[in-house]
Amino acid sequence: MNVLYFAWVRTKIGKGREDVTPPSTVVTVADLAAWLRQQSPGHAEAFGNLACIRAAINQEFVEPDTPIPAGAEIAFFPPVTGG
Amino acid sequence: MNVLYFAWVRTKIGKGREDVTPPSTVVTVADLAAWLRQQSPGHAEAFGNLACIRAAINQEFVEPDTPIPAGAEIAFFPPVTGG
Amino acid sequence: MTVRIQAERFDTGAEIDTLAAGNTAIGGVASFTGYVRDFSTESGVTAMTLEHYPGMTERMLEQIETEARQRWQLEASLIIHRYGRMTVGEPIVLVVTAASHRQAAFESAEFLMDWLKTKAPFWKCEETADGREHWVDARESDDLAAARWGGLPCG
Amino acid sequence: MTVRIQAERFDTGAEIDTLAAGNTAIGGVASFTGYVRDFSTESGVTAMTLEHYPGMTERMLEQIETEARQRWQLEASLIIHRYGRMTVGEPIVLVVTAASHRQAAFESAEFLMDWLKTKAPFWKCEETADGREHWVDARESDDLAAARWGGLPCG
Repeated sequence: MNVLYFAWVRTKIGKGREDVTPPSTVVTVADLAAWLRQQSPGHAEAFGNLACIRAAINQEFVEPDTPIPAGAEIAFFPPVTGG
Repeated sequence: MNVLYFAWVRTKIGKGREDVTPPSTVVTVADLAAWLRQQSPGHAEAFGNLACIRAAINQEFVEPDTPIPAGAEIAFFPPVTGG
Repeated sequence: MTVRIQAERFDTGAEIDTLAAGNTAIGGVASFTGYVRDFSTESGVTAMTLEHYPGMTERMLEQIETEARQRWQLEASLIIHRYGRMTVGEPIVLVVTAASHRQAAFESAEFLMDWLKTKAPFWKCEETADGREHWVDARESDDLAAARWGGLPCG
Repeated sequence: MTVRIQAERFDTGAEIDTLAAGNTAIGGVASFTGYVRDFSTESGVTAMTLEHYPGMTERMLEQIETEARQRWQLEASLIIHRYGRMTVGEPIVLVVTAASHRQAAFESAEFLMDWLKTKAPFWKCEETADGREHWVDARESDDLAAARWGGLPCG
């Protein structure tokens, strides 16, 4: 599963992209965030407060309870601050 | 009394400015318009429908019932169509 | 804070650049440029002449710019309005507003344009391809004010 | 109807001129340019870097431009958003809309900017004069959506 990180999610984890293989109990975006949080101290810090995390599947914003389809591109990032 | 005309008020009267000496019974802007209407066929046409006439005294829009101060610059014109 | 009434064409881009240059408190610049539209398929209009009331125009535009600066926190503003003869595609009017915050820039630009359309002493005379001219009617909104005088259609 | 995501600076004036040129159905062009503001007296910020999500950015901007064209009758529109490092006074974002009628141009430009601010995947990292960097917090409005996840302050 291909996961992308942006802004301080990226800098806390220390990389912008990684390939992960979560267990089959990880079904939704929220499941994946909770699982990633356990992967390293950097992940733990990035996913420490899920209120601050937004997600996209295949480049569309999604809610935490969205199931992850097979072969999807998942991205985690802070609320946007553009313009 | 110095009176200015713009747009089709000007073209109907045939001049953009004239110096007039109305009788002392002419007190308000509406009085002046009614008196000017009698001065020529062109004036009669220009002031034929007072619903279509706007006025300014000393370069500020005024209502028909505004009294004309001494030495004022009066202007008559159609509703504006700028921008 | 500038108001210009001129016969000459203006360059929207150059005016915006000049207004924004050097003031780093500016977070956003909003602009509106009005053009002579091509109505020729409907009406045969190919050009128009804008008449104005010299002196009163400057006075009214400065008044409304002052009003805008009281309502919104503006870093800079510019109004240019042309008079004289213009052909299809030429720019007629430009409003530019600069502020720290985007909403102030947008709202004040829209306010200035609304006001220009209804209060600035300009009158449009359109020319058709066959050489005829006619004065453009005022918009419906103006007919409310007209009700005070009486009730006949204008001509 | 154009969307551009680029690191290079852009020229607001040239972009507006290009958009309006040659289409005589255009009656009005509205624009908004956002700049890097000088916060240095408050915070010491001298520059910033905008990170974005390549691919998703283009996709989202094209979606919202399509939405704007469905809501308003537009003759032309342009969105330019920069990414990368920018110093105080540099332009960040440009929205230009052209329509027959002024209200459509104004409203659609404001709609596009509102949307860009809340939905386009960009993140600002500010630099202070002492060389430190920090990520800018999202605006309050975003906290409504955040309520679905839980309720702690972000950091």
